[in-house]
Amino acid sequence: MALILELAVQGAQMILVLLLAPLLTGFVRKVKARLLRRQGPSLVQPYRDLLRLMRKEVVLADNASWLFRVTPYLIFATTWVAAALIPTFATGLTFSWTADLIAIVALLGSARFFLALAGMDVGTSFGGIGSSREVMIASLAEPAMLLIVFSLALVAGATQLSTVAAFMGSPQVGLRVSLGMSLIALVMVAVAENARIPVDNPSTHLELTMVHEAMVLEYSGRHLAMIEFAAFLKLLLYMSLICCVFLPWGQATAEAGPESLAPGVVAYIGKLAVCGILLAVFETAIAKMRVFRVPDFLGAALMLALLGTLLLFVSRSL
Amino acid sequence: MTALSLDAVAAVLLIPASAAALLASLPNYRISAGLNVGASLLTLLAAVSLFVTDRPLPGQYLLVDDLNIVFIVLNAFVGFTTSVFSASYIAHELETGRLTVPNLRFYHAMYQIMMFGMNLAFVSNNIGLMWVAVELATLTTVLMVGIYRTHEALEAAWKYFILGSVGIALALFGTILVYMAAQPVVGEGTNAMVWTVLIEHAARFDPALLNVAFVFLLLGYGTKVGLAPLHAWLPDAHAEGPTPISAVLSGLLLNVALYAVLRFKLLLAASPEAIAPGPLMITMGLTSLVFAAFMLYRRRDIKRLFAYSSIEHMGIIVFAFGMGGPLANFAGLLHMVMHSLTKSAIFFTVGHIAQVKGTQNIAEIRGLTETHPGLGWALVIGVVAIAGLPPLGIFMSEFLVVSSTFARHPLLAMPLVFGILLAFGALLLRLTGVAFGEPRGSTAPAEASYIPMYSHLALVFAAGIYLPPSLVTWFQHVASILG
Amino acid sequence: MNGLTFDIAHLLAGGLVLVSFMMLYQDRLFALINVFALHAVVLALSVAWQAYIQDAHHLYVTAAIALVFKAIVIPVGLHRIIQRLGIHRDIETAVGIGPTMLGGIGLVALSMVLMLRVTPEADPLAREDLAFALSIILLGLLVMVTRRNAVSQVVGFMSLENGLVLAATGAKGMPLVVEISVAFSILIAFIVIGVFLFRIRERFDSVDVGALDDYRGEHR
Amino acid sequence: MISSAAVLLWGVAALLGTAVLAVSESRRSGSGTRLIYGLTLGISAAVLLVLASRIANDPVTPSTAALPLGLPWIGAHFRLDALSTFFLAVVNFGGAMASLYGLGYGRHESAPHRVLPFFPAFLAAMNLVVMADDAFTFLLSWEFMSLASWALVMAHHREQDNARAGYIYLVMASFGTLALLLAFGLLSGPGGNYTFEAMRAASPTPLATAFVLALMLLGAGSKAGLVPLHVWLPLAHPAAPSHVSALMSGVMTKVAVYGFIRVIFDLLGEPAWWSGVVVLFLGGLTAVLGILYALMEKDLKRLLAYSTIENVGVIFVSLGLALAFRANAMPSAAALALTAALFHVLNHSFFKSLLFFGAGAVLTATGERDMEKLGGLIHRMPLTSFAFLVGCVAISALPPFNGFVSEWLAFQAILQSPDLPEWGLKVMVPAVGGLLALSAALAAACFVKAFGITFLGRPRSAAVEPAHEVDRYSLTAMFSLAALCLLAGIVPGLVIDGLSSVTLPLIGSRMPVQMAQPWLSIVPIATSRSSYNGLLVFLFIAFSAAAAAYAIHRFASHAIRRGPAWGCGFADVTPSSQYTAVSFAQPIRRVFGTFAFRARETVEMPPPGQTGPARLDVEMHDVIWETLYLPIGKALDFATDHLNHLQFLTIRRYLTLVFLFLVVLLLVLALWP
Repeated sequence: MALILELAVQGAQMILVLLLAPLLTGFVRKVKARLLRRQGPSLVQPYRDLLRLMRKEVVLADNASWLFRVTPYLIFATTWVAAALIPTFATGLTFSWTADLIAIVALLGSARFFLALAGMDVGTSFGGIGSSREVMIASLAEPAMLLIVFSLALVAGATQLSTVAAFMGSPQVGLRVSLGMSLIALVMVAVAENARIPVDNPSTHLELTMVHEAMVLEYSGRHLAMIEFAAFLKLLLYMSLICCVFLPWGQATAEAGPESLAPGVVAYIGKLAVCGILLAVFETAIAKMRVFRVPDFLGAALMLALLGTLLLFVSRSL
Repeated sequence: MTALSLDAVAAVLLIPASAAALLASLPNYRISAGLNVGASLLTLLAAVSLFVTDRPLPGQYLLVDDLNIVFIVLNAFVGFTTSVFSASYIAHELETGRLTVPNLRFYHAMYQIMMFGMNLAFVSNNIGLMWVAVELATLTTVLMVGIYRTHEALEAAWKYFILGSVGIALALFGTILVYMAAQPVVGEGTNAMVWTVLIEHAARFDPALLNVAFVFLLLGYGTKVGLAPLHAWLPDAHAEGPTPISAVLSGLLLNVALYAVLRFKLLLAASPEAIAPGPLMITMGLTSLVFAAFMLYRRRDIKRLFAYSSIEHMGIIVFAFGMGGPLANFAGLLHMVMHSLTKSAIFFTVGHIAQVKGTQNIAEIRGLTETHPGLGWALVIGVVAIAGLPPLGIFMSEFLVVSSTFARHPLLAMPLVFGILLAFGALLLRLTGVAFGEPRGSTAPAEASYIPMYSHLALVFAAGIYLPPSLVTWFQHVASILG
Repeated sequence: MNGLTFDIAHLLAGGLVLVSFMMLYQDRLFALINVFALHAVVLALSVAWQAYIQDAHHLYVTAAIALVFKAIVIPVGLHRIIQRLGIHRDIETAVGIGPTMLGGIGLVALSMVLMLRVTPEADPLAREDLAFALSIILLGLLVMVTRRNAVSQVVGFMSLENGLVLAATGAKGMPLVVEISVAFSILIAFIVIGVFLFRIRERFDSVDVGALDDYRGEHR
Repeated sequence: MISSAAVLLWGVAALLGTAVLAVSESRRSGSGTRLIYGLTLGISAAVLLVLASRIANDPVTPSTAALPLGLPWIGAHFRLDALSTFFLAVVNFGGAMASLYGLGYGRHESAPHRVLPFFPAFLAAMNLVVMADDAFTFLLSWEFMSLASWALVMAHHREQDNARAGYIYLVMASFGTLALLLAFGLLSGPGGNYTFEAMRAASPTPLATAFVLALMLLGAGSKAGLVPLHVWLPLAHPAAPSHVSALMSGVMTKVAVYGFIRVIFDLLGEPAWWSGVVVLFLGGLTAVLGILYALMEKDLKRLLAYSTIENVGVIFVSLGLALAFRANAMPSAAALALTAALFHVLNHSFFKSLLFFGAGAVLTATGERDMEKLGGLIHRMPLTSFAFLVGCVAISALPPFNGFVSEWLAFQAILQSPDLPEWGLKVMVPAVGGLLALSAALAAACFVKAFGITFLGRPRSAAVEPAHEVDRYSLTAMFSLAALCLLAGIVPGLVIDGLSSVTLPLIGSRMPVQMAQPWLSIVPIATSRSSYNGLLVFLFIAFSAAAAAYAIHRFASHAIRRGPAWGCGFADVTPSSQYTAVSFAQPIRRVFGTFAFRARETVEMPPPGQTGPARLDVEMHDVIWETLYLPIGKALDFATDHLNHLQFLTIRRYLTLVFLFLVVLLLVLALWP
């Protein structure tokens, strides 16, 4: 019985992230439009886009290989799994011990790996641009992310997200400089990973500045749908990660039982909304930077994370 | 029984001597070449028989003990293989007209006289006699080095002769000094020059005299060992003489001189107040090693290259004996034997290579393993062996020398390792040039006798893997004698 | 032994050293050879004296060898060679005469110091002899080192051998093997050198070693 | 009952026999090749069976054997304990795979008589190194291993580069051997106790311990390719035939690691805490620099060789952690770190062999190693490219493949480090963790480049046109390796439990039993802290991908239209407009190149309106080579030039030398007290 319930909860979370992801993106877009005093597309526009793309035929480049066609599903699958493994509204899910934070980062890494390959498959210069820049950004973002993981793990004594969340929720965590640093670093990494302004502009199609869009330039129809969906999921994933680690309140715990689930969901959606608004404001406030300023941006994140970790190492010994 | 073994000793001396006389009278070079081989073989058999027959008591002039049997047998063996090699070598020299038939008559006679001299040096129990023998061997080699009568050959022989005779003189003075030191203790007359007597009473000899004597002996015989800075004659003599002589020089004559040095080292070690010979030998050894290693890099003549490598290895051997102690002495002996075998094998190979390619210039020899696999791979194995790579014999001795030295005097091991590595780099550099790469020069098939070189290399290989216990105990015993 | 015999032996040995010094400042080949002849004569005398005081008769043989070969045969032979080869008659020195002499004095001092450390119970005459012999040897080497002509080098070498003979005869009761060997080696030396001179004569215009050095095995 | 060590010795003997046989067989290229590689395959497989039985029954209790060879008064000792069993398994599995691959690949060999005799000898030597139980046997086999591999590097000796590579390789190798020789000299002491038992028993002074560590880093490090002793590796490994390159990169470097572990963890006894710092620093440096070099490389095989350097760095980082923990009496953490290192050894031997096999396949198909001339091979060699892709994913440490597991374990070990007391370690460890993460990310970038440029896109030269799929032997080898990469990734618990028998004797501790965990997940310390389940991750990905695909094909349109690629309005016809290996690496070069390679880019733009081509020049320096190795060469030249005058003195001058030497010695005597 309990097992079934847990499985149900796990399943519910997987479905939930699937459902929420486009909505979140729609919400961010809406808020941005509002901030610019535009009407903006409706909240459900992303769903419509996905469906439309599904229905369209796929135009494949002449020398696109099997890899090109498999990639969208792989990306979608890995991102989805990663997203499903993050405690969103409830901690201590059945399969939460399947992968810790490092593994989740690595999962996203494999998604990126295949996306970059797909960008190079067709053999146009734009795919190349996108892939090479993407791996450059990743080569800085991933270490930063892992250092953040280190400092979290050092505070919570675990890389297991449920444990981390539980610990961060508990009073003994207190207020720490290093945590602040890792929060900032995490936000910067999230921005870079999700190809948001100022690192990249999801809505641009100006070839020389785009990174993510350049890689998926050749995709169309259902393949593009998969990739877009993966992108939505990724945004959601990072937001829920930030929420789970830094605003861990109101999450339902395994022992709290089913009745605590509903408030958990509500709290979760609330947190997402807050983050979405913040993101929108942030993006409207600043301008996109040149591609080769990105390393400095991420380098700063890396340094912050490393500093945070070092501070922790030192403070642990005091 | 004793009579028999006396005969064995006598045979070791008489066979070469009589063969020399016979060869001098024989005009036909083919017969004399064969006779040369035969005589050397007989000498070898006689030498081996020294093992089985029990030894004669040390007389006033002759002595057979554990130490010199090793040298004698090695000497006879390499002498034999070299004679086999030279038989096939000189034939080609005649064709190319570098040598004439009378030359060969002289050559063969000298060869046997030289063997006689070296054997005599080994078995002599009398330091005066030993001196005479060493000089005899030296002078014969001088004449053989000059045999081609080219400018270079003459000049090399001249250089060898002048430096050699100075060495002669210094060694003689050293010998006289030893006599002077012995005379008050032992009393006048021949006894004061008899080795076995000397070593008994060495403790009571005048240390100051012994010190001076050792300096002169070390310089005198060290000149023939080819220790830097007394080495100058060695490279040219190796490079310009006939290759069999180069092989004998590197493989044997250096050992003869080394043997003499060792004898006197023992004498000095037996006298407590005298200076310790070790440091001096260690210094000279290291100097020769490092110096030769540096010199290897700039060589253009392949025979001169390996001549310098001989200097390097003599340096290692002298260093090992200078270090002393059972391990180092064992290593020194082993290294000496291995070096003789390997280096003579290398010279056999090089001789044929030079004949095939018509040049000794390294730059003009390329890709031997393509054009002449037999010679090329022999050279590769030989150089690999001489560079101290396993699984060949020299690796074992270098292993022992280096590790024991580092355990005892780490600072001494540094220059040793440095020199070895330096020499390795140079030899390998030349080897890659000569044995590999785009073939260059004549590709005519070589009419070479592969047996001598490959038999040597096989021995070296076997020794690198497995040393028969009897030999080991023998060497250990000798090492303990050497203190 | 009484003082007189000792003094005579001392005198002769010292004279030998003196003659070695004379060799150092010769600048003509003939003069050098003549001085060498003198050297040999003095050597013969001292050897003979040694033979007398040790009454070791075999030493007379050595004295005779020294006299005949070194004082007569070899100088004459060298004269011949010089004329035959038309070698220019003056000696090219590598180091100036003056410094050479100074060096020579230093060498003599060195050999004295070395030999005087020998424990005195060794027969004093022997010690003196050794000291002188060592200095003669070193001086001979010095001649070889500071002279450029082959002939003068040969001469220097032979004076070195003289030193050896002196030492050998000074050594009481040293068996005949030594003298023979010395004579033997000198003989060999001379023959071989002669052979070489001829071969070299065939090919070069002088026996100046410098000319040979142009035919070094490896050319720069 | 014959001891398993003795059995393995028979295997070695068989290999050597094969080598001798090969000398005659190699002339008949076709059948000879098949015979020799068949034999080596059989022998390695047999040895693997012996090892398997040993692992199954009792891997811990050592089995020894001795032969009356080698140093006479010591003899040749061989010992088979858990550690050597593990490494023997690695060696022989690599050997078996290389032989299998060689069955097909060897047929294209131009000079079989220069490969066949040395291949079995090489295998035999590596086996001997791992089994050796006394210093002499160890060093003899070690140097023999170098020698055999050198001969294989020189197989195609007509190319100048190969000759140079061989030269540098063997010089560096014997430098390393001399360093090891000195280390053993210290361990054995003046008595000359060269057996490992005696060394275990002996307790060296702290100073000696420090020296031994330094010498081992020089000796084993130079063989493993530790920066800055790595210079020979990217020259030598690619020069050999590809299956040999696979052996050298995938296995020989591991033998070097074995040597390091054997001496430092087994023979030397308690390490000082700072030894961990040194090893960590070198490892981190090696990892990052190695992968950066690889990124800048455009020769496929050299890229792989450089990535080998990176992986060696990763291994040494874990070893350094193990040392640090061991020095501070944290056995469980030390066991974790050591397990991570050994696991990575295994993984790297898998995927590096696989990748080199793939490179070899490309080489045989196109005759090109230069990626700038390749491209689009995925259409012509689909199977090879699939196997190669698996290798790339695995080596990029991406789940659910094996590469990720070992890196994950290493990170877990790093997370244990805050309890370390020393400040040096406190500062060093997180920094090294950052370096490790950086190298992992860069590795992903590097292999995106390797695969993308070689197999994807459009052909960049005519060399690709004739390319076709390789023979079945090669494919079998590649696919079995690929399968193992996945297998070790999804059931890592099996491997970890196997490794516990190795760490137990060395560290005195082990990781918790993994196979007992539910759902085959692995747990370094405790589930609450961290756990990973490759199997489930794999299943989830498979499931969700399948679900998505099903949904799509159920509900979405199936229409597909092929058309020209969209070039944003600029229809480019020439493949040369694609990104090349160099241009792909350009952004990363911009970021790291300036300090790692002193890279400088100069762009010459034609003035506006003119149609002349623009020029982009990139100038890069191999900093280590130029600052460390060139000066040595210069110094050598200088010294030899000046000493060489001594060959050209006149006789009189030589006499002067003798004379002066005599006088000096006499003076010394005169002044002697």
